[in-house]
Amino acid sequence: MAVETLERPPAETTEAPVYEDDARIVRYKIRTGMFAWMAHRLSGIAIVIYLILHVWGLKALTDRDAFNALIAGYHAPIFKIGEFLLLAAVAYHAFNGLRIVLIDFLGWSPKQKRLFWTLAAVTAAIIVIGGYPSIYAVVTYFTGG
Amino acid sequence: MKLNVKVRRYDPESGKPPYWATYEVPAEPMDSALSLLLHIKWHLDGTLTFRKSCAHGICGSDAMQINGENKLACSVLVQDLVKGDGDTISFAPLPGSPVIKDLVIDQTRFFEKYRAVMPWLINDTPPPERERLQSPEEHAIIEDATKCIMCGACTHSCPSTWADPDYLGPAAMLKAYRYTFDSRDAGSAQRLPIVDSKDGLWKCYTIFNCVQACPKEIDITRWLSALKRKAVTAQY
Amino acid sequence: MTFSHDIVIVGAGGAGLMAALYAREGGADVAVVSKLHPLRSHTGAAQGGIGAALGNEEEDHWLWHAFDTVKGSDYIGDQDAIEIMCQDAPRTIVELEHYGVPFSRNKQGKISQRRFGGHTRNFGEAPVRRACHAADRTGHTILHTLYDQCVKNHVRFYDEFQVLDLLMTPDGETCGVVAYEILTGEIHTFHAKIVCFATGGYGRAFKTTSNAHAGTGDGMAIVLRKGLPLEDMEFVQFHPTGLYRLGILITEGARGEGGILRNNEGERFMERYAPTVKDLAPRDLVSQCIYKEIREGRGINGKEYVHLDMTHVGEDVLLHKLPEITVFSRTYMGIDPVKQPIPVAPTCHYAMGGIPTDHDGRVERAQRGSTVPGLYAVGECACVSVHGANRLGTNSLVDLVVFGRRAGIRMAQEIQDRRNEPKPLLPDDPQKPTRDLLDAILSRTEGEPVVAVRTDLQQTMMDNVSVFRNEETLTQALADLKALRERARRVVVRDKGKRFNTELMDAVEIGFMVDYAEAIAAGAKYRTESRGAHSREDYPQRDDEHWLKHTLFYSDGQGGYEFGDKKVIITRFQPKERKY
Amino acid sequence: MRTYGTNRSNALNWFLHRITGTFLIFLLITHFWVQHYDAQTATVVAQTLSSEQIEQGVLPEYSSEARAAVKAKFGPDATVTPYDVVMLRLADPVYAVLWKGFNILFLIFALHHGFYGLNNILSDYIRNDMGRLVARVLSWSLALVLLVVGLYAVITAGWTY
Ligand SMILES: Cc1cc2nc3c(=O)[nH]c(=O)nc-3n(C[C@H](O)[C@H](O)[C@H](O)COP(=O)(O)OP(=O)(O)OC[C@H]3O[C@@H](n4cnc5c(N)ncnc54)[C@H](O)[C@@H]3O)c2cc1C
Ligand code: HEM
Ligand code: SF4
Ligand code: F3S
Ligand code: FES
Repeated sequence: MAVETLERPPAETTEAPVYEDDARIVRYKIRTGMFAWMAHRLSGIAIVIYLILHVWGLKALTDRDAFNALIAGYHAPIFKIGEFLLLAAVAYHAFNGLRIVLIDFLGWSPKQKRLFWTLAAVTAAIIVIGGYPSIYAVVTYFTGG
Repeated sequence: MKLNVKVRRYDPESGKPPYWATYEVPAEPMDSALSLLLHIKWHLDGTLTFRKSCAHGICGSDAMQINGENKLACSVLVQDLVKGDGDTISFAPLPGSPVIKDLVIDQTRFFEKYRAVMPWLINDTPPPERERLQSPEEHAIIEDATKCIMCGACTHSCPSTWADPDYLGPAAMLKAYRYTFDSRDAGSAQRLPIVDSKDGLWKCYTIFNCVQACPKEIDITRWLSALKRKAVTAQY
Repeated sequence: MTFSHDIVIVGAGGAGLMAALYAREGGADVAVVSKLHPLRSHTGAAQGGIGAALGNEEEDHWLWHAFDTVKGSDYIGDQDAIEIMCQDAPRTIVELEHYGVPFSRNKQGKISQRRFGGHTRNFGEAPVRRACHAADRTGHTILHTLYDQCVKNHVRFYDEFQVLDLLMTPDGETCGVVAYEILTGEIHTFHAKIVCFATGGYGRAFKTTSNAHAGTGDGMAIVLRKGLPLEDMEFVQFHPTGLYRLGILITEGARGEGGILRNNEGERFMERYAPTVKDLAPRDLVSQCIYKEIREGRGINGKEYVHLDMTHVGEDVLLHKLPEITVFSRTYMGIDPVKQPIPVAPTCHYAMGGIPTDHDGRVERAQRGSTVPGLYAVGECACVSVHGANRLGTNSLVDLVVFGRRAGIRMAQEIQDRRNEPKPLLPDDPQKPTRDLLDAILSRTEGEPVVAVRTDLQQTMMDNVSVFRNEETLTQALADLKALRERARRVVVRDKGKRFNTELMDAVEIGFMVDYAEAIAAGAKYRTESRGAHSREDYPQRDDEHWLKHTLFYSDGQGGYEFGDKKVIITRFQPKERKY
Repeated sequence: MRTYGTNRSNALNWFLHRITGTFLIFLLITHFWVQHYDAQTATVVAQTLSSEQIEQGVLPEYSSEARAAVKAKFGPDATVTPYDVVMLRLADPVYAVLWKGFNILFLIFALHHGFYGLNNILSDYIRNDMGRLVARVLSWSLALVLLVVGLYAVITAGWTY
């Protein structure tokens, strides 16, 4: 004989809430976690775009001249800078991805801030060392060395 | 000292769009942020509206955005917000829910999500004569999560909720954790499918804004990760 | 709008939710109307524990618990009710555990228990571990678990609806309430067979209090305005250890875990006043002792506080058993209790008095048995009376859950019995008095703001009606209240809108506050003895010959009032001198 | 009241996303090393060409190791273009299979990981179910096209040398 109160008209409030389209992105103080995520998301998108172009470019692999021309194109200064940015994006994305995996799989959440700074340092080192050739090439090109 | 208190005001009845109002409020370093609002309400402008009750961080009424971050107004002191005389403190409603008036938000959706995760102990075996036993170790697994006061600071600080209002959000899923990992609970089979869905766990991108905002210093992400692992292993 | 339910429960704290849950499980259609969202209720603030003779840690017996409660009440608690409470407590707490309350556990996996003021073994021999707890957030975990269960059982919640009036038929039968929906500013009628008040305490009438801003005693005032009495209002509990100036509570559990009170000489002064239980003496005594120390110049730095010393109990205990109060001290006082003593002073904490009820929560209009049809009250706003002149720590939560449960079961039964009867008819235009009241406030443009009246009310209550009282201060208080009543009727609000107008509700609440403050002051003046928390300097002795009775306060709402008496029920424990 | 969480489990996809991510770290390191830094096999060298040079068909200069290796493989007259350096790796049948296997794996992982991630983002910011469906279909179609293109390129590479 229990009464089903759920069948009565809704009454949390008599005024039904209206959900305007709330802002999707909100101004909020940026701390490590949110920075890490924003950068991860942006780098992820950047790499996907690169991936699309890159795989599309692979079509040239079947044609000697086309492939050579493609690679030559990659040696323009603008592409050298792009190459560096790609490295930075990938290195950051990879290491932050690792951080996320460690947090989710090994429960390292209490150490997340330390983890962030440690991996940031490693990432910076890799970007500097790995990116040196590209930067060197661009710099010598512009300084006419 | 004297502070400039900036408050995000909005009264839909007035037909005016939201605006920032600034009040000059006397304050001591050890005053809570809530006492600034009370001063305005009582002495400067009675129309300023916000929720409050316990005044010491246990009822969860007065979560709001203070200086750009979600906090409980009664649990944060002036000295932790400003350096000195003439500085500015800003108050805005929690972001990501409709505003009813000034700092008061509509929490209907927040509590709908709470209800969605079956936030109660599920155990159909007849209870024993006395209490169900639970070792201190088993209790420790959920203790942190039981501190939650449902203030909403976390869910409204999560960029994933701002982007997708249907995301269950940290507060609701922490409740799911609290019951799923309770050694007395036998409801995983019912509760996990709810959090293991497009609205659930997988929209947590370990952003940690929730942990940063939580006035009870609950390591929410840690418990959500545990719930994620449980959801994954439950698939096999 | 008119909402119709079998049972309408006003207030969603521990008492309201407990009643709702059991009434719902008994099959009734239950609505809970609360001015705060249920989880914001002040039950969430209860820290230290809930007492029950579970005997998980050491031998214990419900009769010992009953004895302690009777003695704590200074022999004015009704012993039949106390026996029911202490006998029912263990099973009720086990039920709470089954509902999922995450109690702290001992090594055997049972509910952990600790010492608390006034709780003793074998009729007063030594402190006993009786307070079941969840660290120092016992009330919070109970409140949340009960809410979870109510949601599960589809109890209907009307959140942020403030009840302003009780509806009765001309024959004095309860038929509903009138509530103001804070979100929309609309007035609604709730039509019901049974109304149950669970609106909590009134601490906000005092300047220093551990109670929430919402603790404005609305339920008591509403009932009083209907010509019904309030019982034993003179007994106001001051908790000994509120944070200095703020009044935020430091649970008695702190002393249960070994904390010591010291004066400016570093002396453990409670040893002098209560040699057996020392710092774990009941609250009335400790608060009075603290005030005596302060008056005799032994307050710290000549100020009005003493020290609660936790430095010897160790960081481990503080962080694991008393985490919340450790955080409070750090946040609000900038003090680390591991290293420094905490500045504390008595703070207004609990209403022993309230709406008189029987063991099942049924409200009585005069003598025992004179129940008001369809009206119930439970929790702090009610007076069963199990706390008498002084409540023991942990006994309030027990009161809420035991009598909340009993009322819930009883209400469901009553609905069953009356299922073929229609609801009593609503009066014509039931909302009129409420609408008039609100319109009067909203249309006023000249007058004082609410805060002026409230501040003066809190000040006079604090100065004249707190731990020590005498003829002179009480006369002063009553005179002040007379003036305040007039002022409260002329307050003006700036917010004239309909939407979430909390200022308007503040203005209504100040009217309530004056009404029950008068009951407190008048009751204190009437009772010319000292008993429990009621300490008259001009009548320092307990006077069983004249005053071993309850007082019932009736008011005409215009400053005129009268008293009735009610017998105290004594079963096993004859009144004795109270020594600790 | 809206109902939440009524869809089927997403746990496996989420888990795979992390697994592919973790594998990608190793795959990427190898990929980058071979393409950029290994003196013998790097198709990409740290040399910048101006646009005129590119128009004139100038090709980057390879390291002496790379040149020696190409000449050793394809005879002393062989020119050393990026294409030849790639083919160097594919000429040895054993290595060719290994490299092709590697690249196929890399391709699949990167595409799954990248497009799953992209879908996450899209479903965050697109709120209606129809929009989400359209975005999902479009993005996975693109992924499929890329998979075909990529597989074709990787598998057929070296056949015509
Ligand atoms: C800081 C503190 C610590 C405590 N610690 C302990 C302890 O350790 N052990 C113990 O036993 N006791 C303790 N107590 C006492 C105990 O917590 C309270 O007595 C008890 O919680 C009161 O519960 P309640 O359900 O009666 O009221 P509350 O929990 O106060 O709830 C009142 C409800 O009524 C509603 N309400 C009020 N007015 C209206 C209205 N006009 N219309 C609609 N709704 C209304 C409110 O919204 C609220 O939901 C403590 C009290 C305090 C203040
Ligand atoms: C190098 C090793 C990589 C690792 C360890 C890695 C790890 C991760 C992880 C763990 C996520 C999930 C983030 C989240 O859900 O919060 C992620 C997201 C993503 N990854 Fe990767 N990834 C790697 C490489 C790549 C590559 C090569 C691409 C591009 C093709 C890519 C594109 C993306 C995209 C688009 C997202 C979605 C971002 C988001 O949801 O915010 N990742 N990555
Ligand atoms: S988890 Fe923390 S922030 Fe979130 S609702 Fe609970 S207490 Fe508030
Ligand atoms: S901020 Fe949001 S994304 Fe996860 S870690 Fe917290 S819920
Ligand atoms: S007022 Fe209760 S949490 Fe701040």
